[in-house]
Formats: sequence, C-alpha cells, structure tokens
Amino acid sequence: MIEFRGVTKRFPDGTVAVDELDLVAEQGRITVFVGPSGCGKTTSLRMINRMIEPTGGELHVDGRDVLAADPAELRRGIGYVIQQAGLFPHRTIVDNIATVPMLVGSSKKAARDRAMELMEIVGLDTSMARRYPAQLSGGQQQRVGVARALAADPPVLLMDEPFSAVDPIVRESLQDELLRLQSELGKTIVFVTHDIDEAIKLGDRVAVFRVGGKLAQYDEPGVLLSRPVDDFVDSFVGRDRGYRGLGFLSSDDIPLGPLPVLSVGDPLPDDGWSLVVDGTGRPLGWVAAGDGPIGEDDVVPGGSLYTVGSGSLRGALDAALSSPSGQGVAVDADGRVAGAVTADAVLAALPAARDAA
Amino acid sequence: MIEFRGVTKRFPDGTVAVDELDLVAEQGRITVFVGPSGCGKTTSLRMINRMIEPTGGELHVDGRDVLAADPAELRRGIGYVIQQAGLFPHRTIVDNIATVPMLVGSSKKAARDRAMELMEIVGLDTSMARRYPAQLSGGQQQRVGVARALAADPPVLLMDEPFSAVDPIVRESLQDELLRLQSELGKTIVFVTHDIDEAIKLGDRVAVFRVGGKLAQYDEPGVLLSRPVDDFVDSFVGRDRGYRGLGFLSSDDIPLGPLPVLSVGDPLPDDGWSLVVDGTGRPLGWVAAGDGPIGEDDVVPGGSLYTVGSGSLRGALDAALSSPSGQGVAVDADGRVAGAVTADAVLAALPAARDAA
Amino acid sequence: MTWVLGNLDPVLRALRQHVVYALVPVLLGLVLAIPLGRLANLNPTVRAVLTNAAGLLYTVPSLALFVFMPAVLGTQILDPVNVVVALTIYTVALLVRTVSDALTAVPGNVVDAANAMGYTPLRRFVGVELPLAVPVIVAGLRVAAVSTISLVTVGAVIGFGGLGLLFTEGFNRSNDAQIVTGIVLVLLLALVVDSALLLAGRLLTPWQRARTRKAGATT
Amino acid sequence: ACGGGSDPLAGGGQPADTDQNTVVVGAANFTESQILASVFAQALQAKGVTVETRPPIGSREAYIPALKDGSIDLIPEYSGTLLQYLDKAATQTEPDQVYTALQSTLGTADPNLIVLDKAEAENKDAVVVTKETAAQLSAPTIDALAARCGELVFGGPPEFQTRPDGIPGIEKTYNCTFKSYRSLDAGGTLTVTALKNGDVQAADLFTTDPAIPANEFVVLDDPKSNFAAQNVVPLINKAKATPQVVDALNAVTAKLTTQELLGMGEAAGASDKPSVETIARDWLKRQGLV
Amino acid sequence: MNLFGWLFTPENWTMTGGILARLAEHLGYTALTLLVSVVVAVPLGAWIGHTGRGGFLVVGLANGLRALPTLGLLVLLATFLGLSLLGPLITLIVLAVPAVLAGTYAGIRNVDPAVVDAARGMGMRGPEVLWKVELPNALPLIIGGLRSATLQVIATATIAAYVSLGGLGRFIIDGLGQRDFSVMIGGSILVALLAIIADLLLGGLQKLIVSPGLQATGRTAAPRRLRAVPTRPEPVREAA
Ligand SMILES: Nc1ncnc2c1ncn2[C@@H]1O[C@H](COP(=O)(O)OP(=O)(O)OP(=O)(O)O)[C@@H](O)[C@H]1O
Ligand SMILES: Nc1ncnc2c1ncn2[C@@H]1O[C@H](COP(=O)(O)OP(=O)(O)OP(=O)(O)O)[C@@H](O)[C@H]1O
Ligand SMILES: [Mg+2]
Ligand SMILES: [Mg+2]
Repeated sequence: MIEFRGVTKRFPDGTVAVDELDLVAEQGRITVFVGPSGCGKTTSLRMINRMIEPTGGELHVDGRDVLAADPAELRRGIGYVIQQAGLFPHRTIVDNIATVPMLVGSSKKAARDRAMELMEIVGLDTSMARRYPAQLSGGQQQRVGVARALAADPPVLLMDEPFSAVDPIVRESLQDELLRLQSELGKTIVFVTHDIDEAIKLGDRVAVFRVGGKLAQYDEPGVLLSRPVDDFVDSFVGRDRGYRGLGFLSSDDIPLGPLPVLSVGDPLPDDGWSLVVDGTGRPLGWVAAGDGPIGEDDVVPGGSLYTVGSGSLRGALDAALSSPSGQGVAVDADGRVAGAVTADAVLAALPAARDAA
Repeated sequence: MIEFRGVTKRFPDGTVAVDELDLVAEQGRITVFVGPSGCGKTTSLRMINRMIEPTGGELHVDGRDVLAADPAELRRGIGYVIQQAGLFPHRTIVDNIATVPMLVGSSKKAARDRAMELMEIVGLDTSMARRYPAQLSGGQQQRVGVARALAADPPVLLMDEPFSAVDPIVRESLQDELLRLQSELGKTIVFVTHDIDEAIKLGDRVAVFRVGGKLAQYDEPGVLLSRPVDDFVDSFVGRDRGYRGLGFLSSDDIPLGPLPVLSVGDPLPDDGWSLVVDGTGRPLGWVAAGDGPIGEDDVVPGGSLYTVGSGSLRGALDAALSSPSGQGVAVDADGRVAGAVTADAVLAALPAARDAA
Repeated sequence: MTWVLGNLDPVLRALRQHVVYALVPVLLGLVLAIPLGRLANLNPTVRAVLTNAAGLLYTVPSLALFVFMPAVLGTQILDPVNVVVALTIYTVALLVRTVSDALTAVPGNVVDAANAMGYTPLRRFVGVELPLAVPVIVAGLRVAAVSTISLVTVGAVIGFGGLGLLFTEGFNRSNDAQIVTGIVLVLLLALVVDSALLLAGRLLTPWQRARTRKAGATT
Repeated sequence: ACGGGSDPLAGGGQPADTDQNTVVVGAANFTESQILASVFAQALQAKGVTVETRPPIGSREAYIPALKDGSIDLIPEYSGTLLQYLDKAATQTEPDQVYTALQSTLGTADPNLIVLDKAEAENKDAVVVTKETAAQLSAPTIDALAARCGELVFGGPPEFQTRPDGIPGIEKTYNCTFKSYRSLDAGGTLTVTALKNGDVQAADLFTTDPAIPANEFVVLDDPKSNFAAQNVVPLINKAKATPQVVDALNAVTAKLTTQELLGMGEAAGASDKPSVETIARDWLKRQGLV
Repeated sequence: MNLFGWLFTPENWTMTGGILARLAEHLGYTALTLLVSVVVAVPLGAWIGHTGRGGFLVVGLANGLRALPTLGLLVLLATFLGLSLLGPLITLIVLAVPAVLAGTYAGIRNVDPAVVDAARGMGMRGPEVLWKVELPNALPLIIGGLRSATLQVIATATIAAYVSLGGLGRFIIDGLGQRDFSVMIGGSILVALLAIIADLLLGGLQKLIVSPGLQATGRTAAPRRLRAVPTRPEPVREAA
C-alpha cells in the first residue's frame, strides 16, 4: 500500500508540481495517474521511490516511511518501468533483467536463471536472451523493461507511460499482458499515462490530476465515466464516454437471439443478410440475398465479434452496430457462433447492468 | 485532381514500395492515405511532387504530366507539409512563410505581407512573426508549416503525417483547424497518416494501403467502417467501428422527446433524475430525487451533449448513454436545451440513416 | 630506401623512443581525463572552468611547453619526463571535453533507470555511464593518440629523441631520404595505433555491432 | 632540485641518475659535433667503457646546463668559444693560451667539469661571403668588409647574435655593424642556402664546412683575432674521467687533425648520407683506434 | 631573473625585429594561411556535403593529415624550397585545411534532413538549397572549424622561425638558442594571447553572422545527439 499524506513538491524554480496530495494506492491493485501534460503525474510517481524528494508531507510504502529510507536500498525494492524501457544498451537482455538481483548480491548464475524465467513470464522467447536491446522491437523492449522491474520480486511496481512509445496494436497487447500478469502476481502497481483509454482499461482506480498538481478525482473507472465530479474531469474523460462506460458493465444478462447460419455452397438467402460459417461453426462473413449457391466471393466481412462470457456491453453493442444485418455475432470462447445480439437487447440490459455495477 | 495510373516505385535495393497504384484524388477534396508503417504512403505522396521518381506508370496533377514537368517548378505549385514542419531554423517565422513567394519572384515586401495574412489564416498571432522556429511550440510550428505550404496559394497540398509529433489535444485542434481552413480554401489535399481515427475524421475519401504498396480499399470513411473489403482492412479499421460508423450517419431523423427542466432553487424532484438549467436555458447538470430546494451542490455534471442539426448518430447515442437518467440532452446551436434523445430513438433511426448514407 | 637500410639501427632506436614518448602520455592522459570529465559534468561552472582551461592550454605552443616543464617540475633539462608531462597535459586537455561530452550523451532515461534500480553513484558510473561513453571516448582517444604521435617530433628540436630526430638531422644534412623516412614512420605509427584503438573500441562495445547488424538487416 | 630555479635552463645540479660508470655522450645540433660525439663514444666503447648516447641537444647555451645537471657527461667542444662562453672577458686567441686559460677558467667556473687534451684539429666560426662579394672587397678580410657592413645582412645561428665572439665581438673588434641579423642555423643547410641565394650577404659558417669549397664561398681572414683558436677538446664531467676514459679520449684527440675533420665532414655530405656512426667508425678503424 | 620583464620593456616592442614587427609577421602568416584554406576548403566541403559524394575523402583527409608531422613537412619543404615563405605557408595550409574542410562538411551534413527535404519540396533547386538553407544552417560548424584552424595556425606558425622566417616563433627559437628564458616565455605568452584574442573575435563574428534562430535559445534548443565521431574537429597542434 502506498500512502501520500499532504505530499507537496515545489521545484527550486518555484513550480508547484504536486500540491498537498492525499491518496492511497491500494495493496495488490493497479492505480493509474492520468491527466494533461505537466500536471505532476511523473513527479508524484517519482516521489514514491525518492527519485524526487518531496518538499512537504509524508509518504509511506507498505507502512515504511519513504523519507527515512536509504534511497538506493528503497529503490531496489520497488520496480520501475519507464517509457522506451530505459534498458542498458550495453548489456544483453538476460543481463538487463538480472541487474537488480546482481545488485543486491545474487550470484550471476542465480540471477540469470531467474531472468530466464522472467522472460517467459512476460512472454519473451528465451532465445532472445543473448541479444542486445537494439536488436529488439519496441514492444519487446517494453517487455524486457517489465521483466527487469519484476526481477527482484518487488511488491511495488511503478510504471511511467511505459507503453506510450509503441504503436497502438502492440500497446494493446502489452496492456493485455500486463493485466494477465497482474492477475497472477497481484503487485501494487502505480501506472502513469496521459491516455484516458489506457487508464480506464488498466486501472482498478484512476486518479485524475489537474494542472497545478491537484487531484481532481480519484475513483473507479466506471464511476469516472458515469459521474465525473466537474467539468474538467468531464472534458478530460472526453466524448464517447457514455459508450466507453459500457465497457465496465457486464454483458452477462443479455439474451442471445437465434442466428441461423449457412455454409459455403448453400443457396443464397431469399432476403436480408445471412451469416456464413466454416465447417467448425466459426463465422466467415455475411451474404446478402440473391440466387444460386454461396461462393467464396459472395461473403462480406462482418462486424466486430462479441465473445460471450468475457464480453462487456460495449463489445456487444459494437458487434450489433457493426453488423450489416443489425444482428451482432456472439461467439463462444472457441470462436464458434453462439447466437445473435441486437442493439435493443443491449439497451434493455443496460439499467440492470448499471444497478449491478 | 491528382491521378495515379499504374504507378510503381521500386527502390534500387529491390523494395517495391508502391505497386501499380491506380487512384484519383478528387479536386477540392481531402484524400487520406492510411496504412501500417512501411506500406508506401510516403512514397506515394512524394511521387506527386517528384521528390521520388516513379519507376513505372503515369501521374497527372490537374491534367499535367508530372514526369514531364520541371521538378523545381512543379514543386513550387504544390504545397508540402511534413512531420515536425521542417521549418528553416535560421529564418524567422514570417520569412519561413514567405519562402516560396520570394522564390518565385515576389518582392520581399509583398511576400511578407502575404505571410502575415497567412499567419492569421492559420490562427497564429502575428506578434510571433519575428520569432524563430525554435521559439515556438510544436503545434505552433505545425501551423507555420501549413501557412508556408499555402503561401504560394497552390491548388494542391501534400501533407505527410503533419500532426503526428504533437500531443493528442493539440493534434485535435490542428485537425479542426485544417477542416475549417479547407472549408474556406477548397484545396486538393492528400494527407498521409497512420492513425485511422485521423483518417476517418479528415478524409473525404480514405485510401487504405497494405504493406507491399498495394491499395486495399479506397472509399469514403463511412463505407470503410461499415464495409471493410477484407480482414486486413477490417482489423486495421479496428474495434468500435460499429459505433464509430455512426459518426457518418445523420441524426436529423431522430425524434426529440420532451425534457422537463428545473432551475436552482426549485424543489428537488420526487423520483428519478431531472435536468437543471441556468437562466438562459443552458444545461447545468442533473439532480437526483430528494427533498427540499435544489442547491448548487446537488447538481451532478451530466453526460455529453448532442447538438441538434450538426450532430451525428454517434453524438446522439453517446449523449443518451452517458446521461445518468438515460435521457441524452439535446441542445440547439446556442447551447440551450432542445429536448431529450434516447438510445432507443437512435437505434430506431439507424436503418433509415443507413439507407440515406 | 637505401638510406633506411644503411641506417636501420638509429632509425629503429628513434622509433622505439617515439613509441614510448607518445603512448605513455596518451595512456596517462586518458586515466586523468576520465575523472576530470566526470567532474566537469557536476555543474556548468566546473565544466566551463575545465573546458576553458583545456582550451587555454592548447594555445601554448608545444615547444614552449616542453621548455617550461623543468621550471614547473624541477626536472633535469633533458629528462624525458618533461616531454611526457607536456604531452600528457595536451592529451588531458583534448580528452576532458570528449569525456564530458561522452558522458552527457549517455541517454538520460538509461541513467534514470539505473538510479531507479538502486545503483549507487559510483557503481552507476563504472557499470553504466562509462561503458556507454566508450564509443565517443575512443573516438576522442584516437584523435589524441594520432596528434600526440605527431607532436612528439617537436621534442627533437630541443634534444629529445624520437622520430623527430630524423627531421632535424636530415635537415642539417640536407638528407631528404631521412626526412621522408621520418614522415612515413610517423604516419605508419599513427595508422597502427589508430587501427589498434579502433579495434579495441569495437571489442569493448559488442552492443554497437549488434545495432549496426540490425540496421543492416532491415533496409 | 625540487622546485627548480627561476631559470630552469640554469639547471638543477642534480646528479645523473644513470649508472655511476656509464658515460653519457651528448652532441650539439650540427653534424660535425655529432660525428665527434660518435667518435668519442665508439672509442670509449672499444675500451670497454659503458656508453650511452643522447640525441643532439642544441646550442652550447643548452648543453652546458645539461652537463652541469648531469644529463650528459661528455661532449665534444671547441676551446675558444667555450672559453668565451665561460669568461666573456677572455682575450686569449692562440691555441695553447686559449687551452691554458680554458683549463683555469673551468676550474673556477665549474670544478666538476674538465677538458681533456686538445686536438690539433680546429674548426672555427668564420665570417664567410660569396665569391662575388669577396671580389668587391679590397682584401678577403673582415677588416676590409667593415666599411660595407651597414649594407649587408648577416646570417648565423640565433645564439651568434649575443655571443661575445659573435656579433658583439665583430662590432667591437672591427667596428662593423651589419644592416640586420638573420637567425638561421648553426652552419647548417639554412645558412648555406641563405648565403647561396643571397638572402644574407655574410654568414657565420665553420671553417671545416664542406659547403665552403663546394659553393666557392670565401672565408674572410680574422686579423684582429675576434675568433679565438678553436681546437676540439672533450669536455667531461670530472667524476667520469677515469684513467681508462681519459686515455681512450686522449688517444683520439692525438690523431685528430683539421684535415681529418674535413675528411669526415665530406664523408657526411656524400650522396648516400652515411650515418654519423658509420663515419665515426670508419675513421676510428682507419686510425687503428678500434 | 624577472621572467616577464622582457615583455614590459618598451624597446623590445618597437625595435627592429621587435615584438610589434614579429606580431605583424605572425598575423600576416596566419591571415594568409586562413585565407587560402577558406578559399580552398569551404567550397570543397560544401560541395562534398551537399552532394554527399566523397565524404570518405573528407574523413580520410582529416584523419590522415592529423598524423602528418608538421615539423617533418616543414623541413622537407625547406630542403626543396629554401628560405622562402612558401614552405611554411604550405605546411600551415596543410594543417588548416582539414579543420575547415571537416567543419564545413560536417556543418552541411548535420543540417536536419527534414529541413533540406522541405526546401526541395518547396521547389528550391540544388544551388538554392545550398545557398539559402544548407550554408546558413551550417555556419556555426563552419566557423567552429575556422576557429580551431585559427588556433592551430597561430600556435603552429611559430615553427616558421625554425626555418628562419619571422613571427613570434622567432622569440621562442632565438630564446632557445640563446637560452634566454624570459624571451621564450614572453614569446609563448604572446602566442597564447594572440590565439585567445583571435578566438574571441571569431566567437564575436559567429554571434554576429549566425542567425539567432540557430543559436541556442535556452529551453527550446533540443540537444543534438552526439555522434560517435566528434563533428567539430578538435584543435590539433603538431608543432610550435
Ligand atoms: N526539475 C524540475 N524543475 C522545475 N520544474 C519541473 C521539474 N520537473 C518537472 N517540473 C514541472 O513540474 C510540473 C509537473 O511535471 P511532471 O513531469 O510531473 O508532469 P507530467 O504530468 O508527468 O507531464 P507529462 O505528461 O508531460 O509527462 C511541470 O510543470 C513541469 O514543468
Ligand atoms: N530510399 C529508399 N530505399 C529503399 N527502400 C526504401 C526507401 N525509402 C523507403 N523505402 C521502403 O519503401 C517502403 C515504403 O516506405 P514509405 O516511407 O513510403 O512507408 P510509409 O507508409 O510512409 O511508412 P511510415 O508510416 O513508417 O512513414 C518501406 O519498406 C521502406 O523501407
Ligand atoms: Mg510525465
Ligand atoms: Mg511515411
């Protein structure tokens, strides 16, 4: 658990980067700091491991007074991941990861063995162990950065815009990976981003900072979207927040409708759109009404798919809206067609889901 | 009008960056090239002003054969804006903008006067005229870049990821500015980006390239979202595309429901949520049921607002989804409450809007 | 050529002497410049003082510096220490800025990451900053070594050995062959030392090769 | 001498740090001195003395301090200029007078240094002019030149300008003040070239310089004996002058005549540019000294 | 003995062959050398930098000539050319050209490629790009090269005295021959002072003619990444 009590940082030039911050980042949870550029996110984060000295207030990490601790030692017990990973370009991947264990006195062999394990944990092929950072893609480098921060098995992990330098697709996979990892490791994570989507996706709780180093709102993401405390948070959370808020509502209660399917070679439907599936029941696309048997060319790619069970109302609604037929395709965990979901059904489920959240 | 006819670019090392491209960028419209990194967007763009020589095919700009033109002269008639502006660091802002007019023989005075006008047109304070590029923020530099490209009043404007180096908020304002400018100037613009959101927002038509320099799809953004031709475009266009696609559907047909409003000081409603407005009828927020008169503190900020007339189904749906009461607030152009919009009404209007598009 | 073959002994003696006079200062200079360069980065004032002092030393003609040395050091007039110290001063003057620049160029986020992992300052310097500064330092060292090799010849004017003797003596006796031999040997020596440093730099920085390999592969 | 003096060139008087029995041989920065130094060195070696040679040092003003501080132990010298260097007031000009005066002056000036037997060989500084200039003079003497000194540029080594028997001596003895002085080198290529090309009209060269006959230069007579006798003498650190060393060097000087000196100078000028070591060794062999 | 007394004796300044005369000679040699070097090296460096052809030549030349011993070249030329000014002048030019050449080349090469690209994209032709964009932007490094060349030449011009020419080196060489330490140190101080003053003047010139947009403007001037090879050639001195 990380506790800020009235923490203030005034830089020598007079800038007040963080102003009387009171905040508790809960044990085993992901706390996200979000806000416009220069609002003091990084400063707040770096005070946790004393990379920046607070000028006022108290700061405790797992009950220990940060300001009373030896900085180097404190830092060895707190993982830190930054943008573009900050890897040591002159060390191989495995040695990068083994840095902290070796710093605290592990044997080289033990540190490297542990590093190899960690590579697997963060989803890196161990054949890359002997490469240098420059030989890795940006996304791979970020994974190494995470592995390195995890190497000493610190209870606390600080991450400062770790994924902002990679492209959107890789970023999404890194985010998913982080959530998976966290579900296994249960670290206390403080994560800084200026991307509200990322904050909402990753955060158990999200702290929105306003410029001047003030905390504007600190809430669960669903609450943030549905009840921003003021216009600043409202505008920061952005447009589409109604739609995005659906992402925090469970879709378990949506009834699935029947969805008749055809296969390639079947005759084209008489009217409207029909879904075509492959031999295993996975959706191939839609065909419009017509004559004759269905050819490969007749199949039009469909909309987004809604996975039953792991899905949110957001996914369900988008599946419905993006389908040419108005019927969203719901699939099971194996990707086989499970039924149809309509926008109306999503809306109908909304009040109940809101109450449940 | 810019016409690619079977244009191919094979670099000396054998890379085929653009492969038999056929494409017409229409007069007075914004054509966006989008696609993953390395797919040949930049190469295609730069062949238009012969910064790169095509190795095959024909290219015409406003009916003129590019390959037969004198490159330097051709370029003076085509505005070109690149990432991070590429401003001349040794010249003041006004002289940067005046470059092309002076190159084609304008007097210094005339060129500078014109440059001052352009600064205003792109939204730069003319007090910055004597500054140097290094003294401007990234967003301001981009505006200078646009002004410079416009200086010779070229009918054609090429823009290569012009906004990708600035932060998201500035980027959005630059995008809006570009759309405003274009509505006044009506240039033929080719715009390169790798951000599908930007492409959808700016493009009259969007060309999606796939790696290897092939055109995957070339359509209006609404069509792209609703009917991606294949899985590549589908996955590139991304999730939420059903919802985003609503942004291209007119909301004119949505019926507005009645929305009773209260003022501060009125008694709190008996049940459900009620909208509170100020003296001019502009929404202040929602209040929940309770006893006693409405105080400022009771008012909860509401969801996003839907502006009647200029709105799309997307805005209307989000207004409805983000409202605590389930009733989206529709406002008129002046921001006064015009009525309520519900999600059901949006869905009901969907088929008609789709047909109309 | 015939002259060289006929006078192999004195030529080789001069060469040996030259190697010692040139390489000792380069090594000493490097050893001194590293802590000084680090010091220079402590704050802008120290840096300004050190780099300006280095620049100033550069304006002192080398011949004069050779002659001043006994006054400063209290050494004998023909003591090779004079040359070695004078050339060491030049090397330090040349390298302090290079080392300072090289350390400044170490990416900030890497240093930051090291701090965040709990490196102590000394350990960080030795384990992270210095290795990353190697390419730039080696580049500067090559320059320093080559110029020192050429500078040693000036010592011959006032009675120090080395290949410069071939110049002064060849000049006295109008012996072109001797002068040319001297020039060629100085150039060869510079080339050999330069290549050796280049090679050493490569061996010390395997990650650099990794980078170029990758760059090569992607184009 | 830690801390040094205000004038480092005065030397620190520190004893040589080389082995007590090693004789360090130095030379001035002109060819003849180097040849003589090599002759000394090889003669000593032949007698079993450990010898170390130093690169040529420069002018007398440079190597005398080196001798004093023990950087070198032995150097070939010329009796007259050495005497004048030590005693600016010395007036002796005849070889034996000069030699005797030198010995006594040295005894008081620096008791650590002694000169061994002088050779018959002489190599004086001399005022040298081109054949054409000489032809315009009434007689080939400095006296005759004196009237025209004001029109002439004189060339010589930098130190000649201030040496007692250099420009000051010529001015005093012959009342000859040259138009200007041009610093060149000690009887080397520069001086010869300068005289040959007319950059200077009169120059300080050494009488044994093979360039004089080669270029048909004329050595002007010195009737008022501005330049003292210049017999070659070994100047040596007393501590190193063991009987073995003294005998070996005296044996050399006994054989060294002006003619022999000229011969070695010519050998050095030969087109194959033999090394001074070779010239010295050849001469020693011919003389049966090795 | 007062080591600085020589400098403060007025007649040492004014006499024939005195300090003023030597100073004038020294400045003359330096100016002539720099003039020739700039005329040769700036156009060559600009052309190579602009076309990108022959870059290896610049690098090779800069490195190779650095190793060339100035003293050796000087005496070699003196044995051919005698006492003329030509020998020392060639020697000094050989010393100065690489610095100016490398400065110019690096200056042009270091211009942000995006800026050059923008210039071409606006329809500037090759010479226009060079004149209007590349050269003005390269100016700081060109002058940097000139500054280090000037330092080297001023310091090294002293060796001209070794082959009997004038300049402040006379005091060093004559003082050496005469073992007059105060003359030597005085001469050296003059050389150092001259170098410093010349450098300050060139620094002033740089402020004057380099566009303010290129001079570090505090917060906004992004630090350039250092290259593995220093782009501004370090001053190298070979003889004095
Ligand atoms: N060392 C410093 N000295 C003075 N002011 C500083 C310093 N570091 C940061 N600041 C200022 O403190 C404020 C907060 O900075 P901080 O880096 O914490 O912002 P941030 O929220 O992380 O922004 P970003 O999203 O741009 O990373 C800014 O106004 C910044 O300019
Ligand atoms: N000069 C060149 N020589 C060889 N190959 C090149 C050259 N320029 C570009 N390419 C290659 O051509 C392909 C297309 O490059 P291009 O710059 O057009 O891509 P892009 O779509 O603009 O990518 P990005 O989004 O990264 O800017 C790439 O594979 C690239 O590596
Ligand atoms: Mg930050
Ligand atoms: Mg591109």
